[in-house]
Amino acid sequence: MLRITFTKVLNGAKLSPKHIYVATRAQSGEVKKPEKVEVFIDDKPVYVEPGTTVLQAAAMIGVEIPRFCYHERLAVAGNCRMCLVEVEKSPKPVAACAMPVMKGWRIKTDSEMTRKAREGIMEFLLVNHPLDCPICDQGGECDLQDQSMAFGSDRSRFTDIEFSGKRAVEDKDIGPLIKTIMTRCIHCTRCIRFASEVAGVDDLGTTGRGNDMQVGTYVEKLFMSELSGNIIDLCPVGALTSKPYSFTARPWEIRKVDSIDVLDAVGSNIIVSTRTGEVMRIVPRVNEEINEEWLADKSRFAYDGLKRQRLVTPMIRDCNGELKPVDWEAALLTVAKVIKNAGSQVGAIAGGLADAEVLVAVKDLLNKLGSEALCTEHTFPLDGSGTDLRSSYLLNNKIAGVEEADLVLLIGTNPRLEAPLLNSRLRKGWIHNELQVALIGPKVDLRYDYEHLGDDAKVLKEIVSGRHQFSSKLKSAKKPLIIVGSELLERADGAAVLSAVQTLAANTPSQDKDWKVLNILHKVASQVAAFDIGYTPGVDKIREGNLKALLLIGADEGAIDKSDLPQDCFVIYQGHHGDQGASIADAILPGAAYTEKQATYVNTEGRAQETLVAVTAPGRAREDWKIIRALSEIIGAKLPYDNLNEIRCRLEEVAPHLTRYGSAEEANYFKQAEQLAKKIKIQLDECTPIDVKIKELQDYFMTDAITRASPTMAKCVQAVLKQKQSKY
Amino acid sequence: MASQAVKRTIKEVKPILSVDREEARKRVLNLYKAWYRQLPYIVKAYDIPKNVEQCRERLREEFTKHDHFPDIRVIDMLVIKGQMELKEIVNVWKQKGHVMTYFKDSLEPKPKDFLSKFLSGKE
Amino acid sequence: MKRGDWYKTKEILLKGPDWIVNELKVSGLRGRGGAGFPTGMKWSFMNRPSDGRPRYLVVNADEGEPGTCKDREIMRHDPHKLVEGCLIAGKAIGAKAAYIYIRGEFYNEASNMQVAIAEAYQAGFLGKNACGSGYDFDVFMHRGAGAYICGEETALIESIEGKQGKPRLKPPFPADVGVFGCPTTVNNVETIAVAPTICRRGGTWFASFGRTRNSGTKLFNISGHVNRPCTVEEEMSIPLKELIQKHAGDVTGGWDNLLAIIPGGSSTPLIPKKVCEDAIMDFDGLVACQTSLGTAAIIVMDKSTDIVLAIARLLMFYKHESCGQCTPCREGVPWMNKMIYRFVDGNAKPEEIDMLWEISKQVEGHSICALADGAAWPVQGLIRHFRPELEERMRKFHEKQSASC
Amino acid sequence: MASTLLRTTKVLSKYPAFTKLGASCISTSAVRNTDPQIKNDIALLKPEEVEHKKKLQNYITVEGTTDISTVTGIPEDFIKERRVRIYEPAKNCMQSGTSNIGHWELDFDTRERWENPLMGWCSSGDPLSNMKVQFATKDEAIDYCEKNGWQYYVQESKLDKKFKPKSYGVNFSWNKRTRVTTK
Repeated sequence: MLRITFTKVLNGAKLSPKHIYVATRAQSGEVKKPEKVEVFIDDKPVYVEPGTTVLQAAAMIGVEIPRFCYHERLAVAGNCRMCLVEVEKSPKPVAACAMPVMKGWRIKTDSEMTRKAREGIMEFLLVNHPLDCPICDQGGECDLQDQSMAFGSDRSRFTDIEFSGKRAVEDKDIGPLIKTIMTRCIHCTRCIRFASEVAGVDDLGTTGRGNDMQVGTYVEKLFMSELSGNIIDLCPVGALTSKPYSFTARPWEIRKVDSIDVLDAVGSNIIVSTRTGEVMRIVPRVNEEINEEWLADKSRFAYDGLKRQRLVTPMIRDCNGELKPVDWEAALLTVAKVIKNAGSQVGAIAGGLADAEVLVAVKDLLNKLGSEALCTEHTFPLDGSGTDLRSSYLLNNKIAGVEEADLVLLIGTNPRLEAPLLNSRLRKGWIHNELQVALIGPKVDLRYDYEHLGDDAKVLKEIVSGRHQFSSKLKSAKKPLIIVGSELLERADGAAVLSAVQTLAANTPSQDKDWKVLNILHKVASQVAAFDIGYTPGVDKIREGNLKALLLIGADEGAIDKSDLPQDCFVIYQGHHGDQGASIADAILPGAAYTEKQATYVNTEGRAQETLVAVTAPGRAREDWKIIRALSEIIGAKLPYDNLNEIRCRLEEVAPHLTRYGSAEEANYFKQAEQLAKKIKIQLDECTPIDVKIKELQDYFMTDAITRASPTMAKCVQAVLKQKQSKY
Repeated sequence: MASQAVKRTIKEVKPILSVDREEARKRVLNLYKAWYRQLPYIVKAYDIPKNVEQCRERLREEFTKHDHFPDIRVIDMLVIKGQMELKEIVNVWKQKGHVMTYFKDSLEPKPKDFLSKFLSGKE
Repeated sequence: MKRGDWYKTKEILLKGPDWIVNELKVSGLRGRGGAGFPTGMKWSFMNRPSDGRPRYLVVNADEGEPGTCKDREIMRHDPHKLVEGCLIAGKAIGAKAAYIYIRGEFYNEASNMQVAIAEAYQAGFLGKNACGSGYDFDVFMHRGAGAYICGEETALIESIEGKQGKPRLKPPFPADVGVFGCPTTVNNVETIAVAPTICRRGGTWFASFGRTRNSGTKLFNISGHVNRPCTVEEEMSIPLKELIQKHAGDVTGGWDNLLAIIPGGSSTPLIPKKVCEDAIMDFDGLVACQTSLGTAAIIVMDKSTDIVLAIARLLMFYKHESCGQCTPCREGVPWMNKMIYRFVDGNAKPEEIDMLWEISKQVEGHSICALADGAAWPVQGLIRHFRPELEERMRKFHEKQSASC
Repeated sequence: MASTLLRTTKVLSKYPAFTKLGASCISTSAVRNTDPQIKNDIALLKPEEVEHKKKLQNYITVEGTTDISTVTGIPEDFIKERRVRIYEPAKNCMQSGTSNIGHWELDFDTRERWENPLMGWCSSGDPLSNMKVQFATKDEAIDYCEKNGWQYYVQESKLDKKFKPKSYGVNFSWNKRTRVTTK
């Protein structure tokens, strides 16, 4: 603590080292680009690109100008007037957020005039803001509180409170996720801009004028967006707060743990807020390369599923066919006996939420026992390049790269609901970069305009052969992207589809040498890691294998049934939720959910990231890889790792990129993949239309064991269905 | 963990007590002697179930455990701490139990291997 | 036609935009909408080379300022002057079309305008090859929906685009990004209507009226406590007293019965009688009196007026018409309104007068558009000139209250 | 700490305390031109002790990395096998202030917490759970961990954003999709 104060004092109180770094970078850049203009902020010179706003220029040298309406990821509105600053020789203060700097301007961010203006605005904002901070959920992380402390007047002179009181506004009902207390609204319009720009749902707006202006949906309706939770973060006051989180915790009493979201394959960075061993809420954490500052609703609100339907103790099915709780020793001994007897006739299926550590542990164990029946629940074509070459199952061009594209062809995917944050990137490109989008697959609502090429596999074939009208567009594009949904590749003719798109991608030229046209979008978090480690996609091996023991690692999607297995096959379920997998199991080993373990996940772009322990696993549940490790010792095939470091070393041995956290490993064998693809024998099935499972918003909320256990998600589905019936 | 490789560097630092190794050595020996001489009185004063010989053995063990430090300042700090410890014991500011914590035999051993840690829920 | 409209319009058009702009510059015409920006200069901003975007002329006929009714006269009785003005101004700035944004309440005026436009089209003055000059020009009417704020140029642009009439920040100025994102000039009706005459008679002729920098003629609306409320066209820089006595038949009950005058529409600060004596009605003359010419709508108040209530009513108007976009105006004006209504009764403490002054200063100049300024100035004028009156009322109120207790 | 050091110095010096005044003391008092003030701690020292004291003001050289893990007094159980994370905290997405970011932090992994049955507060058996230390740079944090002999890993920061000038004008653009339609 002392250390940071000291450095801050040294650097002139406001300048943290990061800011200095930026400033020096801006100055060194100036040498190369002479067109930069020089302005002075509080008499400190700064060189900026022309068109930079005053606020941005000030940020470069670490001077923060207060703001309410301005948000760096939204359009400039300039209506809160909090950012007024004095510019020398200008009679009026100017709004820093919207005013581009002019050469030689001398901006004063702490002059008498500036301070007076801020104080005035603060006073006006507080005139009609209720003094309910003690019961307000935003209290403690409220911009209005912070800024009134820093810039407001030290006393109130609102004498009219004795005569007429404050404005009161009726609360709106905009769904089960967002609680509105509209009296607190300061009309910054951030939520409106978010809805129309990022979410693409023009539902929010203002009605009325003057003091009677209200923010809301024009008619009473649900805010139908998969990104709706972000307006809670954006709201600088407590007007929009989280409904599930309301009145449960305060920001100063929660602990924040940085982690990774695993409910889709994007791998959004999150902060898990906990108190007394309970997850209180999940908010996004900035990662410019993945989720920017946003988070999808499922990831944000499904946390209450972590407290329900949990498996908290090992269980064994007794002679009556009922699952009975036992202790770990008994459970491990029983399971070990079964596996030992099974010998090499043991298989494993990895579900969508399995982490890389448990995947590698299970693989090592089964390999030691002489079995190769390691499968993933979600399938992927094995023919052609299959999963041998990383480039054929990754979102090769990275999530952030989507923004730069000028033409995107989506095949058999609904990115809006399969990967909402990828879709928000697409929309960003569509808005700011004139991105054109085309889609093969069912006509779904992506919240931006796209060319619908049909839902036929025939269309794909035509495009590949260059006969389709779209082919010329694809050829002439500077930075084309093809994004293929993993679901499409799960079809029987998936290999043919993959080979078709591989050929197409290879024939599509791009101007940038490092640009990668082919991209696969996965739906579950574990898939890429499983392929990297060497799991076989699909459960065919299990069906054929005549197994005596089957280990389900969180496999809950019903890919396999009791009827697919031999009569005497002993099913062991290891996972955290009592879902489909647990119901067919003969033994249950309770594992930890993603907030309860330090584990590695690889997202769809091949980026390894790790979750951290936010709370400890409930009951007798243990971290997954440790269960396997303990089991292995009892079986007598002891795995050679005892702690996290050691298993991470093992991961590194298997695939070095799995421990290079944060960075996405490039995959570059496109040529080879394409050549392999040519050897494919399966024909493209032109009769079956290309389909996606998740078409509409109500399908989005409940897709895995955690979300199915979440009451909030159930409410969302209900609300969406109800909204569908409404006439608005 | 590659970044955790040991870097060989020579630094200029402020000294704590000693200005060179020889002086630090002297201080350590002084401390050792002081402890050594006090041990019979300690055994008597606290009435611990150990004899002087056992205590001396333990003392020696404690000192040799820390015999490898290259940094004079660390040695100095250990000497200071040792001195404080000695003073607390000699002045009977501690109680019998405190003294006995030097001998770990009353402690229940914690599980060491993976499986027992797993089953006991410690891991 | 009888009134000299459309006379030699073709010749004017053929002289080219540079000539027109130059004439306007010579004439020294300043915008008649209230701010008084030199029109010639405004038009010359549009002279930059085109970047592919069309340009537009927007005529601001959303005359909502209380006390002002000059544009209405023009549109009601002389719509062709405006239509012709549109054509000439359009030529000067190279516009593709003109939008006349007319106030929703002006139903008859809108009808008249529409007829005039239709007539002009039929006569070949507008449309393709307007007046035979080879210049294509269209004029469209757009009726507002009754919001005062839409008289602000950027709000007006928003309104034409079909959005809520909420002012934009400047920059970008309309000359760069205006209606539909294209370069636009927004002018008042009177400014446009006077342009053909200037072009016909020459800028120097127009400049011969009035003082330098305040040249030309102007429509003055005189309303309130005068014997003959009227709208007259007069030379600029006419003394206020002369204007009222000559055209409006003096203040009711004689000049000595005068209490105060609001010289330029409701948004300008009032001036008491002693200042009125030698006020000169032009831009600079009124600035010297700490007020401004505005739209030259003179509101005369005699001694029977409850001056505080009058200003309070004005504030009520601004409170009602504030668009609610930016904070100072949305929150500050209703607050001032609440306070001043208490001042009407005297239910306040004398310190609150200073507070009101300060609040009005915080509102002024901190908002996106000038509406907040317009709301702050009347209050400032009141406090500046009638502070004793306010204090007296408070004293009486508290006396009465303590007596009743 | 300072007083402890002084005391220890005295304990260690076995010499009786009779010495002359230190040279430096005389000179300062002479300048002041008042009664000579005698500083006890220096006045009673022997010349070689004065010499030692002077040396202590200077620097000594030490080789290799500093390892203070033995002197911090943290029980081994609490740090063995624990990993320290060094990271750059991101801006709180709920707030727009930036004063509390722009530094590096370290913290330990989370261990079990439970609700205190008496008061309902959060309890923990881990004294290091509140150890959140801030550093100006990543290297400082790494040095600190090395000095303490902790196992650490660095979580790379992904906070650098490509700079793009903001423009208010694009809201009204005539041919771009940035045009704002809702208010």
